[in-house]
Amino acid sequence: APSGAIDVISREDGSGTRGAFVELFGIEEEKDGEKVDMTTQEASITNNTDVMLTTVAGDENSIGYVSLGSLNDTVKAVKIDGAEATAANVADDTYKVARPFNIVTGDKLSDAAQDFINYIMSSDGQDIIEKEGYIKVDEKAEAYKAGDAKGKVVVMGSSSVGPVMEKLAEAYQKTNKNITVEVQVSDSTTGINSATEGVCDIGMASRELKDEETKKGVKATEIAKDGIAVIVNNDNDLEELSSDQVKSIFTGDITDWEDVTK
Amino acid sequence: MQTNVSVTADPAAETTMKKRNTLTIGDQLKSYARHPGAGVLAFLTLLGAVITFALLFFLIGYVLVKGIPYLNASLFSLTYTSENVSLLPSLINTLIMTLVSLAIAAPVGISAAIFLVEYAKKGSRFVKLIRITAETLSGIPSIVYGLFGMLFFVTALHWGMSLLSGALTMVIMVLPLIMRTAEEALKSVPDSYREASFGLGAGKLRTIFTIVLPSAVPGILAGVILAIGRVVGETAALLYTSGTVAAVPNSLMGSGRTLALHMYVLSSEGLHVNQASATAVVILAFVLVINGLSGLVARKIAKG
Amino acid sequence: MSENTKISIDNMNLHYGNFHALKGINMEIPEKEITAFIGPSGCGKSTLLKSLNRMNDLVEGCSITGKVELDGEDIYGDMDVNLLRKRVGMVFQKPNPFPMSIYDNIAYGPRTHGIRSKAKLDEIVEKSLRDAAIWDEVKDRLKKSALGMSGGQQQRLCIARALAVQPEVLLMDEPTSALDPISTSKIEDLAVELKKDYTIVMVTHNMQQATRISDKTAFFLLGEVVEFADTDKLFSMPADKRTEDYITGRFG
Amino acid sequence: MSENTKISIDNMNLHYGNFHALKGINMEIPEKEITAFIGPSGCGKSTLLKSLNRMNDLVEGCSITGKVELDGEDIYGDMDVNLLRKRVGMVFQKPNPFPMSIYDNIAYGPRTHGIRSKAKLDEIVEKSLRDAAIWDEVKDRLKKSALGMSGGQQQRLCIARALAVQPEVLLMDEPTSALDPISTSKIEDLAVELKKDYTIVMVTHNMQQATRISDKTAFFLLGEVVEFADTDKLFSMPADKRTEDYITGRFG
Amino acid sequence: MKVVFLIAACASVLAVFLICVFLFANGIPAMGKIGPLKFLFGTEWRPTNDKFGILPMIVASIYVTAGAILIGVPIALFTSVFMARYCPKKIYKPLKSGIELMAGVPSIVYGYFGLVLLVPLIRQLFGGTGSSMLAACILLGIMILPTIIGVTESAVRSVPESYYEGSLALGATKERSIFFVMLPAAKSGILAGVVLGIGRAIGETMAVIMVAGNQPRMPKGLLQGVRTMTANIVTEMGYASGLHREALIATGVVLFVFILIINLSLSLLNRRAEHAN
Ligand SMILES: Nc1ncnc2c1ncn2[C@@H]1O[C@H](COP(=O)(O)OP(=O)(O)OP(=O)(O)O)[C@@H](O)[C@H]1O
Ligand SMILES: Nc1ncnc2c1ncn2[C@@H]1O[C@H](COP(=O)(O)OP(=O)(O)OP(=O)(O)O)[C@@H](O)[C@H]1O
Ligand SMILES: [Mg+2]
Ligand SMILES: [Mg+2]
Ligand SMILES: O=P([O-])([O-])[O-]
Repeated sequence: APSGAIDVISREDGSGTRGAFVELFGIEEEKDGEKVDMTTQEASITNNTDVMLTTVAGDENSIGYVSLGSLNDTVKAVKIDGAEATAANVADDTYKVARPFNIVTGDKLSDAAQDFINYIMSSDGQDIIEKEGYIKVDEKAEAYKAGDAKGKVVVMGSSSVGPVMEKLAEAYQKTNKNITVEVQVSDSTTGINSATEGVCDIGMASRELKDEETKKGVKATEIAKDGIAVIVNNDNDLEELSSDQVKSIFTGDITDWEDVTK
Repeated sequence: MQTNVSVTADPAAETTMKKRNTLTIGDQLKSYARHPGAGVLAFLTLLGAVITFALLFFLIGYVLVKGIPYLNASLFSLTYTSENVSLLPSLINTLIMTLVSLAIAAPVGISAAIFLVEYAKKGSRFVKLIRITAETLSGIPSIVYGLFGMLFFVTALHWGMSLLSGALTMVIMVLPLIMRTAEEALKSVPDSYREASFGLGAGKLRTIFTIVLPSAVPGILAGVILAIGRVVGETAALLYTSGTVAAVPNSLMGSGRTLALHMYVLSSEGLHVNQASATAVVILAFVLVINGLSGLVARKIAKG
Repeated sequence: MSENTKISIDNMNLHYGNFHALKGINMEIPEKEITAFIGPSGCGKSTLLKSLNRMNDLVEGCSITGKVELDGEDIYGDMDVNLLRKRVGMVFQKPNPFPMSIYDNIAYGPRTHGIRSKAKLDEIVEKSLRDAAIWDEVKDRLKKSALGMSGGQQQRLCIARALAVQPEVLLMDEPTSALDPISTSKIEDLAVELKKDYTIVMVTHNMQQATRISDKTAFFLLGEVVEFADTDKLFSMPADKRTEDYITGRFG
Repeated sequence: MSENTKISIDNMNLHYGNFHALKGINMEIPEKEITAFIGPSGCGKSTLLKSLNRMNDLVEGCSITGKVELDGEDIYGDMDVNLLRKRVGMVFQKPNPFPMSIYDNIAYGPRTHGIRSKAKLDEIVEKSLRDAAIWDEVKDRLKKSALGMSGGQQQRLCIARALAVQPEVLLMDEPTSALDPISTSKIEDLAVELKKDYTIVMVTHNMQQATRISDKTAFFLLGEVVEFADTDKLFSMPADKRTEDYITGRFG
Repeated sequence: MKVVFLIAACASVLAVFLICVFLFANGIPAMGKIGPLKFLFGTEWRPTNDKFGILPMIVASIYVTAGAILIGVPIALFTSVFMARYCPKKIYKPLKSGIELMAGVPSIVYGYFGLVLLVPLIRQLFGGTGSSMLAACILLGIMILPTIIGVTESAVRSVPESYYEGSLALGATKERSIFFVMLPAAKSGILAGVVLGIGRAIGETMAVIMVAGNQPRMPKGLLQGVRTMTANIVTEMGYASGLHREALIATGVVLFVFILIINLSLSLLNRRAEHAN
């Protein structure tokens, strides 16, 4: 087992990944009726999955978390309460750490955009989502039937949703040659705002919408679920953590690996 | 001691004689031993240069070692797919972005510098205002440019995420850089050149364009090259203005990602890190080529 | 104003900021003659010379009152300043060739005034360089940079450059101060030659030079013109005690 | 080498790249006298002068063969070049004051050579400025920038600056070419005064000046020393036809 | 034509004006809502709990920029002296294009360079995570090199050679002539370079966030992580909404005011130096 201080790496405040992680491990406390994120102030913060991976891959003492879709063998995902972080385990609820991928639409949706959404929610679309390592939201969807819409669909937003959206768009444009789909990747908030302001047809968000956002007349539709893996360095011989341990580490109650292994 | 000197030098003796006025390294070291202060300064100068170029060497080495193994033909496919993650469209977009933003920023920046140096009264309020605003602009972080560009060009002007929105954002960003360096370059042109030209009856404009500007080209070019560097390397500001579509748009009003953005998008989710490293190599090569070309252009201009 | 006056200066005052550099200057510079300005260092010779083609306009904080007329026209009035400077050419105290080839240095003026023809330019360049007594030294390296020449060569190049626009008046600020006697006497001969067609005003620290070539001489002291008279008269029978002291070296 | 030789030049050749600028120069410059270099423009006067304190080392492609000795020591040998230049000071053709205050311009040299005491520096500054005949003009603005002065004033400042390090030899490249007669004669007087303690080598285009103050004169032509002799003799009975032609102005 | 030049000169004023309007319109109300004092001097930044104190970020930005200047300026100054006065002709061209290339390397490449080489190095030498203020200072110090070198070198080059010769002729060494005559003569150009460098350092984001650790608490030491104002904006802008987003833009306002202050004081300094002449 490693020894020494634990280097906690977390995502930025408000990040969908962090939101889900904090909620599911109970790293938040109720205070005056509001939920307070209790992540330790000592945690290094990054807003970039690759930086998270590179840092954990380089630092033996570190621990962090990434989207299941981005997990690779430069780091090691630990089991949580005995469950391995796999898409199957998320789908059947044995692995509980997951968050939604949403698309955001305004009230005036073009036919083309509607057609693309139909595709995403069809069995064809859902299969692609599964193939890319994310979790379907609709097991019993029907196959896609092409409509007669034409034109361009602009999809904008979350960089976490981006890669799978790109796959969806490519497959869709093969079946429906009349429509071009443009995927703009930035971040969830930009996606939501752009959809609100009509800069794009479909926004992408890797978090739930805030009330003040839905008030402006957009609605979110969940198209997939994304598991979140807790990762440590490959040289760390730790295989498993309990959710309480994860919570203690991320709230700063445990600061040394020695205290984890005993 | 009335020496009327004979002048004929023996050419043979001459050729065999050693050139006397070159300092060998030994002489130099001896001189530094006599003047330790000078020796220290010389050492620091050399040390500074060694550090800079060692860093450069490591940086380039790092990029090449990480990137070259992953350079392959599919990275240069005509169109981008999520399989080949081709960088060719981004490369072309980068070229367009650089050209468009410089085509606007360079004339504006140089003209502004001309105004400040050749027309404005030295030390006038207006000059100070412009200088301070320019310096302020140069200190604004690129993310703020990005947000501004998004709210102003993309949303308020309804240009959407487009190369034009991105390019204009870049113009604002590099303008102070070009202005400041051009101003310095113009100031360093000796006044005697201007006097001579005016004395021949040349007007202000002619003096500026035929005498002052050509003498200032190297300095101005340094600024332009820095500006190119910033445009090519920019991500934060372009993410929100030019967008990240991985294709060459039909017009400036379409969205497209530059190489740096391409690299950013590829790496951010940790999915195509190797291709991102390869992209870094291409960016370096791109910058090298652009710098080389602008050097050529400058020489052309300086010559006439 | 007498018949043959080219430039007439009427109660002219010049300040650099608060410094009163020229005080109540009155002078009539005759056409097609050589007028010399002499006087100790800092007395304002260069300053007055520069006012004659408005080169002082470039100096910040420089203010001028009074009148300067060229052929009866007020040069600080409506006149186009570039045309004025074409008509009133100038050679400076410090040689200031442009950082271009020797050829381009000379051709710059003519080009400025619209001459484009290669043949014509070639002709002007050769003639100007010959007139400035430097043609033989540079004819084989016309395309080389002018900055690689010796001080004396550079100054003669500048004279050639001024001649190339064929001015009516030629202002020279100690034009031979960087030259050896041979080039100097060539330039002096040239000046005498040129005065057939041109009006020449020359600042010089060399009284012999003034005596040798000038028709009229003005003696300056502390921003004033102490005496302005025919050169012969000024040097033989100075009207003012200060002039006498100065020219006999009993001064300072 | 005669007893009182300060600088001895022995078969010295200098090339700028392929251009043979100085050809087989032999010369013995006597101590505590004034030696003048005369000759037409471009003949190599400045070049030889600069070789005496190794300022030509800076020119790329300049190569020197032969020997130059200062007090019998080879200056192109082991000698520390900075010390050489302290001992052999220089005043240039174009005035080149530093962009600092007048005071700092003068104090720069002494400070370079280790003088820190304010009182001592004040003294040196005043003395040097007085010696260069410019003290009265600048004493009230010692803290002002030296760049605001007139050409003549600048040159005298540069002379003062050179004097401030108390050199043994003073090289002057047409030091008075930008000066009026009064300052010139002051400088000439000063030179005569200084030769009690210093060796002076001076390039001049002014033969009168050479006659007035120099003890020996060297006449240069096309990179060669045509004649080097006592000034009286050289101007009264030149041994070489070319010298005669030159000094009588029958030349070129 | 003068008018054309004038209009061009006004372009930057216009741009600053527009940016001001946008920044202030979005940022000032947020400051009001949070309370200006709480915002500027609060030491806690917990957006999910509506705590928006940016003092830690302000302090971090100052530290990191100062560190970068301390590291970068001397190296850059010496390098530009080397380039202008020492560099052998033969290797000048490649070195020069090397520096230009350095200016063209995108920040994220610097970021990865720092993340992969610098951070582990610091971790091994000094312990800790390596993602630290020190890493940020060094990385920024490197990144501002080409900017400063470019401007300073041309400033040094534009000093008339006659100054150099005049100094040598007084028996000063090459080094004394360069450092005590030429550099002072190039002062305004050098200062311009440093200001550009400060601008680049304080405004840099993409690289800093990869190596600085980004903890939003008061800086604790060279080897501990810090979050600069720019990092604060960039990291959280992506997900922020509502007041959180406005607070980030308000951070931009503070940054902007900062840069104004730096520029004003530097131009004051410059003017004083000019007066002294
Ligand atoms: N641009 C300027 N600003 C302020 N004062 C100046 C300026 N130019 C010259 N002066 C001052 O005006 C006076 C006259 O200068 P000017 O150059 O006309 O003298 P000069 O007679 O030509 O002297 P010299 O023979 O040394 O060239 C001097 O005292 C000088 O210091
Ligand atoms: N740096 C240099 N590179 C090449 N040639 C040079 C250089 N300096 C001088 N020359 C040439 O060497 C010759 C002698 O120049 P030098 O300056 O010594 O002449 P000079 O006798 O001082 O003339 P002047 O009276 O005009 O100052 C000239 O032909 C000149 O063109
Ligand atoms: Mg004058
Ligand atoms: Mg000479
Ligand atoms: O981190 P994002 O999913 O908002 O790009």
